Amino acid sequence: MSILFDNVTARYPNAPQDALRNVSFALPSSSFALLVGHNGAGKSTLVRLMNGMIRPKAGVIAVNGLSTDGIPTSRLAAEVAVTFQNPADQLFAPTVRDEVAFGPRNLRLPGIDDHVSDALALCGLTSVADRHPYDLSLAERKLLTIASAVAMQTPVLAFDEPNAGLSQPERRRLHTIFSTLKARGRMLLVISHDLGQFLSLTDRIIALDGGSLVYDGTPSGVSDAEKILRRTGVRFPFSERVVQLLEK
Amino acid sequence: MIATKLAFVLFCWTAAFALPTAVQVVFMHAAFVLGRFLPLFRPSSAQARRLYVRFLLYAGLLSAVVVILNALFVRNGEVLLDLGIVQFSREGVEFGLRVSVRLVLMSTAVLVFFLSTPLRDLAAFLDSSGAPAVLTSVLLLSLEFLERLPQRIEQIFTAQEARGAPVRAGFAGRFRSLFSILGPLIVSSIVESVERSHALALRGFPAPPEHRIRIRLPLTIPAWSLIAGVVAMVGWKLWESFR
Amino acid sequence: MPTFRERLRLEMSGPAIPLMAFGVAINLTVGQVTSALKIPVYLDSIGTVLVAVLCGPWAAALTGSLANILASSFGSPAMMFFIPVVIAIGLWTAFIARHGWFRSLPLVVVGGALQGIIAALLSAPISAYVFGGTMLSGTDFLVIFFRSLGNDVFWSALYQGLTSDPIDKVVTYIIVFLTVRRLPQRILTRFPGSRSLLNPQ
Amino acid sequence: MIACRSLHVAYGTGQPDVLCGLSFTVPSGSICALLGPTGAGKSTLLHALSGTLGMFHHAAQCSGSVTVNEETFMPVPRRVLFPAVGMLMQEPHLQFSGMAETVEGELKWTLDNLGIIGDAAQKQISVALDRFGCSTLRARTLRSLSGGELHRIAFASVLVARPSVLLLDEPVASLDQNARAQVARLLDSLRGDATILFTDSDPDLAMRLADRIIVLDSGTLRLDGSRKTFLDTVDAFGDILTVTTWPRVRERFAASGLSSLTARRLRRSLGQT
Repeated sequence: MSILFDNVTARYPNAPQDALRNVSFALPSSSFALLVGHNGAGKSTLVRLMNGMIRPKAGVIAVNGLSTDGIPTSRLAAEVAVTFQNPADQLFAPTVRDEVAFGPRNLRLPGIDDHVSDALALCGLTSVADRHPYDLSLAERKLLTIASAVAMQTPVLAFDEPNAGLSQPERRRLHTIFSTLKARGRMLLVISHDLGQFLSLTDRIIALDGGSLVYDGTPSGVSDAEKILRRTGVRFPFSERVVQLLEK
Repeated sequence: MIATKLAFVLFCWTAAFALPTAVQVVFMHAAFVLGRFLPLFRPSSAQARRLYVRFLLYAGLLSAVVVILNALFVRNGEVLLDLGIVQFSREGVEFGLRVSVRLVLMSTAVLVFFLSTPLRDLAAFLDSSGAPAVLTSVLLLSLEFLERLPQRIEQIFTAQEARGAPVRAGFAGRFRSLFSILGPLIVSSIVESVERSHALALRGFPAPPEHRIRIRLPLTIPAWSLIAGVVAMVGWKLWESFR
Repeated sequence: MPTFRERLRLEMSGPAIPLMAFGVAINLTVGQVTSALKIPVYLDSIGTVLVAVLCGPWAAALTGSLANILASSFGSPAMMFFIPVVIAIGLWTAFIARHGWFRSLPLVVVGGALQGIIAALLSAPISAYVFGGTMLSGTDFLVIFFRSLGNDVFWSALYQGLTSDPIDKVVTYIIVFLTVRRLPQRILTRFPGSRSLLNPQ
Repeated sequence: MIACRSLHVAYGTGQPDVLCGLSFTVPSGSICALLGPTGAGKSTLLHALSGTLGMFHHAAQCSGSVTVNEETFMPVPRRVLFPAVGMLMQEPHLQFSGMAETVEGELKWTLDNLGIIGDAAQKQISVALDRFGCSTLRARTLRSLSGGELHRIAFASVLVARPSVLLLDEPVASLDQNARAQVARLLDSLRGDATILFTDSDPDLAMRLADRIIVLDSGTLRLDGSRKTFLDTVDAFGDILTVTTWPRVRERFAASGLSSLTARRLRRSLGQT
């Protein structure tokens, strides 16, 4: 199993209640899971638990069979690459290529140049490889943060709202990136409300509400669980909604 | 009101250099008393009061250390106390006392001013008394960014550590990751400054001079008397040095 | 030749005002980074240096002074006394940046070291005669060490400054240099101080 | 009213044209949507119209002309056209001056730059706050406001200067469902008062609200027409716009085999979204 959560509870220091309460699920490799829930439902807590940024109050988390207990984040980064929403929080290298090479250099991966070129090609950034990251548009900078995670060759990749602020051409590229990664056997966990964009890729939907797991199933089960999912703010693709309405 | 407090700080700073130590001790206690009881000077928030108490401890400790250090290391002059291996000289003690009293008087005056004057009121005072728009806008924007940057730094740490930055490794690793943390902070500040200059210009900032109609605030009597005191002290000091 | 007022107005226009405010905020919060990374440097003039390189001398002097004033309002009034030092940092950095020293790493390192010496020369009398040689901070041990060798308070404070300030300033200069040198033209040209950065190495 | 005549813009000599000879007119009081993918030149056009391009980008190479409120600039305005033109930035932290702590302080800051102070300012602030239904928030600090409230105050702080032209840079880009509905209501309430031009990469808001729709792709106009013409030809833009509406519904409707369909039910379902 690429990711295993076994009855995990987590609480931030001096927080009134648990951010996550006995959550259990397992996600296999070469799969794509969509993590949904309103702000504060515990989505980012779950992601931070995966790479050891936060330590659980109770329960066990295993990434690629390796328990995260006691392992520093910089070591877990070889198993789980996490990409956050705001590119400005991580871009600092003088060129796009150096930026993508930052992760692999920290992990001391062999054959860094190949990984970097492969990641740049996958994300369509080869033509701008030697430009400064801030020469790129915001959408391209988001793809750059994805490329720098891909280059780390980690079995598990987590993305926080990867398609926020992207327009149609970039969304299509994001779709090819994710389907290629999935085909390569990676496990992808994506936080997003946009079911429509990722529907064809999604194997599992995990819905959180108030820190507890309210739905863990395949997308086809979505229509009967609509009331639960609607509470978590999932934005159904327009055409799905109309079709469901017509079929009722 | 704020003008009076500014005049008070100026008065104390001049006294710290112009007047003999004994007189300075009197003003020092005056500054403490004002800070405690006069509503104008009372700390403006619980947090400010805590800072005031913490400062008093710091000032006391610092004065003691200064006096002892100088007493120890100033060799010449009459020896007040001889503990065999360590001697305390009179001149050292006097120098220590003079320095620490001046330090505490000047610091207390500054602290009493700031702890009783919220910075946004200070900015409003500067603005209404015709200070250049650059000064007040940079001060106000600094307060805004001071609130936002600590959280930004947290996010940058999280993002870079998630990419394997050795922030908790040995000294070499931590030193190397210093740039991977400060880099995004500085670059994003530069880029945001450019974006903000657009946003501010689109809402008419900086306003043309004719739009900055300002009324001059009349200085109150206490402010005038303090300034008169400053002039008197400077005059006395100059007269004394020429004699 | 533009008058002093015009040069001042140009130096503090457009993106300079937000950058100065960022400079002040970075000066006061960079300690959070160096303490989290447990690295014994203050880097508390990094904002001043950044503004000096991108905007100009007086913008940098204002950034440094305002940072010290805000620091004293947050409970360490001692910072008020070091305003002359931060003004010197701003003026010196802008001076060498204007002469293209921020275009190559060796010049930046030398500039940083010289800045450290200037800062030490200026802060020595202040810490000696205003603070009696001690600041109740890490650097006190150096002062006590030098005094035990028989130096008086001024020379001890100076020696302490000469050992710790240059390192702090060189690291500060290098970080600003690495961040600024390859910025895209469309961003750099928006800042008054960028002319000296733009001509090729 | 906003108009361009064969407007060319490049970010420096020898650089490729970001805008390649645009000509269009947005009649006064109408709501116009400027649609197109990232890099189509949407924000460059907004910069050109608002005056920030001419004011800040000295190296930019422009030709043609821009007309704002009957005043024509060749090629682009050299300074910001405040207060005639107001612009709402996309990023939330740029929508506020950063120099005011309270709602009233933020609106007063805009008027202060206009030299309007005292009672005149207070009255104008009350009008603006009432207009967006947030007079009760007047004394509140900005930090204490919710996302929706902040958004309404951002609108109010631009419209307090009573601009006759309002430009909005991707106003609904990263908003959730009910925040998007609120923006639609706010824009709708301004119809007729100001000439409104907003950019978006998703046609959803434009199809519900815009009198005119302009589609921009790599700096050239692919459509400049009414909402109806856009709806009829929307299939043609599938490559550059996130088209989630008509064609996909028609295709799914055909696939699901349901024949009779009451128009009212479908319109209600469209209206709901």
